[in-house]
Amino acid sequence: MFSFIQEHDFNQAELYTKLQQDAQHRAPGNTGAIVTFTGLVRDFNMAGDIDGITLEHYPEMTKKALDLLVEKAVTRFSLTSAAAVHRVGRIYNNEQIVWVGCAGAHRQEAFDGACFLMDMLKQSVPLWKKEFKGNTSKWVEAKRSDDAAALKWMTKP
Amino acid sequence: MFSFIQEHDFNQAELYTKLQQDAQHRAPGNTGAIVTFTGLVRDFNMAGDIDGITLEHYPEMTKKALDLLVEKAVTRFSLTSAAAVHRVGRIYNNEQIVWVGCAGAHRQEAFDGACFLMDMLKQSVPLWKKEFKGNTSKWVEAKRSDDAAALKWMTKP
Amino acid sequence: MQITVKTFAQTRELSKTPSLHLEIEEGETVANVTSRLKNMDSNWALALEGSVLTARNQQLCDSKTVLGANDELAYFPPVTGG
Amino acid sequence: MQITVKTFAQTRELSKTPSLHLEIEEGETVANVTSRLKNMDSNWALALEGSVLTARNQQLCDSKTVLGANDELAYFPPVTGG
Repeated sequence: MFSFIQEHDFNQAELYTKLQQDAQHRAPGNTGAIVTFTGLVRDFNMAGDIDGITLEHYPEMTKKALDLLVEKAVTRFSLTSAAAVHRVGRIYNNEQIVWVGCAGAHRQEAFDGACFLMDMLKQSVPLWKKEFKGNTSKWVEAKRSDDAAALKWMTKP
Repeated sequence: MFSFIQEHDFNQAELYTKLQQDAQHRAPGNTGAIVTFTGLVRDFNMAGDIDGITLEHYPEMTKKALDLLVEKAVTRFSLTSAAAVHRVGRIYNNEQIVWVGCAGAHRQEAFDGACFLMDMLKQSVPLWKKEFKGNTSKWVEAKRSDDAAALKWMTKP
Repeated sequence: MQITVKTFAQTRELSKTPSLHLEIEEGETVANVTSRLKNMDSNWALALEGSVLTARNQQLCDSKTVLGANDELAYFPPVTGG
Repeated sequence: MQITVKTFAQTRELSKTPSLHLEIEEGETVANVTSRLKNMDSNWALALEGSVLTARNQQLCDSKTVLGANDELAYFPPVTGG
């Protein structure tokens, strides 16, 4: 289990290896499934054509909130390990923003864990996106579909 | 879009990069989400403690079936790319068996595509697992839960 | 006309016949061929009992599928990859 | 006793106050502090209108939460990470 909040880019392959090693350490021979999610900046977002995004956060809270989420995912889905990494600061088109990974005994748990982490992250981790193009920028509005996605996990048994 | 059936191990990082490049080539700047799934052999399977598995397949059909699945996933979930790799032959505990990856504009499509590929693969690609321990071996029975998982995609609109 | 029959996994082990060539009549279905094979010997009878899938020319098919010259018909148990 | 108020994103820009120290009474809730801030000036009134989330000591909280000495109370819009 690990989480990072960082300005610099991350390496998907390194994070995957780190997750797999952690799962093997925590529950030797019991990982049958690993699911990863990587989020990237698209050229064309809510406001149309953009150059990239700036991510503001609440430094004292972000890391705590992310650690708590990772812990919750491991407990709720009986995972062998889970992890989340989120970038902050200025991020250009096609760059990576976020990575989550879940390792578990079976595929459904690993898939559910990774979906859960992404849905809840969009609800409870203090990060805010501003899209920029040239010298103008605009805050991204929270989506109702993200509320619905998170609510799904709160009402599920 | 690509698929491989192979005896030798695969490298998750290389496949991830290949998928991302293919997505970028097919739909420049439109990939916002990449989901990957890796399946591994667990120490303890259906028959209890094992040394590994042997995967038999129907060589003339396996590649066709896998290609067809990848195409279906891309069409059904409007993905920017998808891929699947499956090993055959003898595979020892903790080794990798299968990898699928889906790239799409949004996270839900990428998650659904990867789930779909795994669920349908377990239903329509001619691969059979035999677990071995020492000199004894035993065919793995198809699971009802896998039938249910695949059925879900057939009845969904 | 002639078809090729192939078997895999448990079906192959039980039938003791990984592959064979079979003469069929115009318009014969998978179901016809299956019942002929079942009547061949007790190995085939056992191999084709219960849930066995079929593929015609490497595509999953059902028992009503009509076979043609040089078709490849495969019998195998429910798949367990992934 | 004293608390620290922090703001982020649109809430920070609208309030024009990234951070301030505030004297509060024993037993005051988040709701009390929110209405005091809203009455301070039009920037705060605008900043705290609509859906604004609150966190006490870096944990999401609701308006009924009671504040204590040296607490950090943060106001911010719905989050948009991921």
